[in-house]
Amino acid sequence: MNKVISKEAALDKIKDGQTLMIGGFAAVGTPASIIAGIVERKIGNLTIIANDTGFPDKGIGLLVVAKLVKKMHCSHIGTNPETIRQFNAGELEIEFNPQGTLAERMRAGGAGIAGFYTPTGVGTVIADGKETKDFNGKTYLLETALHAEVSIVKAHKADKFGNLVFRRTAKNFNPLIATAGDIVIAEVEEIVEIGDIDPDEVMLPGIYVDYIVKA
Amino acid sequence: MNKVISKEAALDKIKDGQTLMIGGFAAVGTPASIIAGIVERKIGNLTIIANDTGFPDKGIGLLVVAKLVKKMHCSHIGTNPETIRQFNAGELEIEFNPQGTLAERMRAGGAGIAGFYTPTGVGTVIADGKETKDFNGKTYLLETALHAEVSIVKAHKADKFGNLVFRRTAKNFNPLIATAGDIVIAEVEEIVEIGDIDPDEVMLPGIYVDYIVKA
Amino acid sequence: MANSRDIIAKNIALMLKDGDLVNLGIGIPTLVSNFLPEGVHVTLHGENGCTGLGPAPKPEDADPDLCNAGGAPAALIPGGACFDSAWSFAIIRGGHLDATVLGGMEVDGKGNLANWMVPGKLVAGMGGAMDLVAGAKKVIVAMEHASKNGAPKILNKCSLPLTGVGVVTTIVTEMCVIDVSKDGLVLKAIAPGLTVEDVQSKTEPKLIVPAKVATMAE
Amino acid sequence: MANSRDIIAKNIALMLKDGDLVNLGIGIPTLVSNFLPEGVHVTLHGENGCTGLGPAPKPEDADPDLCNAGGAPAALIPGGACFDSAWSFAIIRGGHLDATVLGGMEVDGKGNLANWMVPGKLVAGMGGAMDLVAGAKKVIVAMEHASKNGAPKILNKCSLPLTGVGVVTTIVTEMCVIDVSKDGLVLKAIAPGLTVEDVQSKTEPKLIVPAKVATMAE
Repeated sequence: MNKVISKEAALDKIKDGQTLMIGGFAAVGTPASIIAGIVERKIGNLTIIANDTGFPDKGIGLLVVAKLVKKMHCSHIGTNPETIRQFNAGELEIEFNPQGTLAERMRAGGAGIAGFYTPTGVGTVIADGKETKDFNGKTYLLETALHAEVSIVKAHKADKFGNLVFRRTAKNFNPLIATAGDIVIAEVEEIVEIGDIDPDEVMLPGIYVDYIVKA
Repeated sequence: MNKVISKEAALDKIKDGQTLMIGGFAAVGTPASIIAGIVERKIGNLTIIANDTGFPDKGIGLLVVAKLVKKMHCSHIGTNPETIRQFNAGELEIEFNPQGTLAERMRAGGAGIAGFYTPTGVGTVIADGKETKDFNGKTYLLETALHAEVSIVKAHKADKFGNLVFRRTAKNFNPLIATAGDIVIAEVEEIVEIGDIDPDEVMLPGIYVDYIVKA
Repeated sequence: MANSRDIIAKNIALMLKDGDLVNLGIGIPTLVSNFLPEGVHVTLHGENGCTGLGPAPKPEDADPDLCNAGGAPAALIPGGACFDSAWSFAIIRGGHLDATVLGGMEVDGKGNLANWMVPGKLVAGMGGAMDLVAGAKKVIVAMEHASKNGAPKILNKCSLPLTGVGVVTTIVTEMCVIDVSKDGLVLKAIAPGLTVEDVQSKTEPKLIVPAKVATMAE
Repeated sequence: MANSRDIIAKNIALMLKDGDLVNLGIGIPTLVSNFLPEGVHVTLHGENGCTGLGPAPKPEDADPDLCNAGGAPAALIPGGACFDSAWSFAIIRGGHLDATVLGGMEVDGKGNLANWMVPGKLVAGMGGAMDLVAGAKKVIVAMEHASKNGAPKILNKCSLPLTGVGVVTTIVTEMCVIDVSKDGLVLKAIAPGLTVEDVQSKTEPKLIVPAKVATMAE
């Protein structure tokens, strides 16, 4: 089994109007080559689920600047003035999620958990329209799972089966989104043979990964 | 910081009547030294949360054979005839959990998630007395978090801060229970200096571990 | 002629596709990997925390830190991966398993499965079975068609405590292959030499018999 | 004399205990690690996925795969560990943080905190702040006592959208240290040279003043 394909072949999997999950935190651990390709091809009208929109010239911010994003589900846009501008101008819809809630919703989507009760956001605007429930005298908020049509992951290393290894805080949301996308594309710095990564070294089992692209 | 203590000092943390989480699957990845110590000291009247009761002569089964267990929360007892005997004779109370539900309840306990909706067990005796809720036309069961007074973990390697590395399927429930116990004791085969384990090699951050014991 | 267990395993093996992720239960399901056609490579999942299970190791090669979901010594093929139990069941519950193959005590016309408990008798616990049947894309039940005393195990309604409600996709016995549809049980294939009547006589619900019923592989 | 920001950071540093796991927000909170007393080693948590944050690296030593929660290059001390975002927030939400130190726009007498949004103006998003205040054992707000135009930031009732309800444990400003109790705000310490009246005059809710009010460290 060899899941390695070209960047162009990977870009063919991504369509106008889709919901994408993209890894990264402040552009660390973001799949830069695929993002550059999306910009080049002008694949637009996208709904993006990701922690943040990076910077105007780096990370997911490039998609925002190119006006390819219709809606963001994220926790923070403070590092990208263009996202703030588009949001304030009503050009871009944003659903803010507390960062831990966002991560947990991604994990839930991949883990077959339809919803979960978190203490985060109780009594804030985040709770508007959401159910609450008390457990042992404390109030929790019901949050639901998130899914994507395509998840685009950045990893340090992959074997050809798609077993992934991440480095440092570039891990962040990547293993989570890899579990919650119908199609999973991994952009990696290094591709090795099957068997070259010890089973205990694997941080994301290759069964989740459909396609591997060299960064 | 050095969290390494003697086995005897670790056993002093475990008291009669407590609720313990213990790692392992069919005695693989079970903290054998601590279990032997509990048997030796006859620390009894215990409630144990663990996947299974191993075998009569191996793993958590030793605690059952020594009649130190009042109640089990587990998914399977088929490998230990003495557990089955005590259960059938009404000497041992058992709450059966689907294995994935058990793992997720442990994780939830450590992650501050009060409850979650799973499709597992809907329409079975496991659903008796539990709430259900529909999401997108499918029914899910509400399961709640589990906690322990003491979690006893088996790992392959620890640094003195408690960062843990597991091997193969001996990992199983160990990282999960380490997050859900008020006191966490790790029994490990090898103890190394702080800094000897690369941050990306750590499978359980040392912040969870209170005491380290050489197996 | 092959024995019943091998016939069941072989016919299930033929249903799997190259690249599938599959969980095989204890007993007949374990045999399925012996019968995969050439060119069909499936990845085996162990619910205790691994993908890439391979043939059992020789006793002298056994790794004390590596077992299968039955607790027996196991080995991993190149490309295998290990993970914790929450992650393992996230794979199962999250719909990432293409198929789970497991034994059955009773299956009924609604696709209900009972295979974990006989009240007052067998109380081993459900282990991972309830999660597997709730999560896998295909739930294939591998079992002998009737009980030792000849009583049907494919029933109008399961009498034992259920493992899952409406979860079974396909039933494979030494007599036939049955798909569960919303209209009832559809006879897809029968063993060489048997008639539809032979199968129906050992099956409680009335089977739906399409114009063309295939012959099972021997 | 030290500036306001350093005074706030120093007085918070004195509240931390050896072995504590602490998350420090951007701004004044980041300064806290500069003032830890000798023998007090705290482990710093970065919500983007690490424990064991150390001093910022020199630009030439920066690792492109390692940043802090502000997105700036970061370094780990020996014993550091990295993990994914779900795990990172499981640490936070699960009550494993001994303290979180973060900035505040408004705090009120019920321990409510507003620090993430000014409607129509600042819409950066809450990032990890709502999780941090919901999960940490101690929520310490580090902020200047009054706004630039002298208006109180410690109010009877927050006017801005809340980050958390009843979550604040302690407020530390350049003027005082206040603990939030179920009866209201308790004045624990005041800056050298200030009187209780000085503090009260810049604070909207009536402070509870115990018999003994300590003097803040300079």
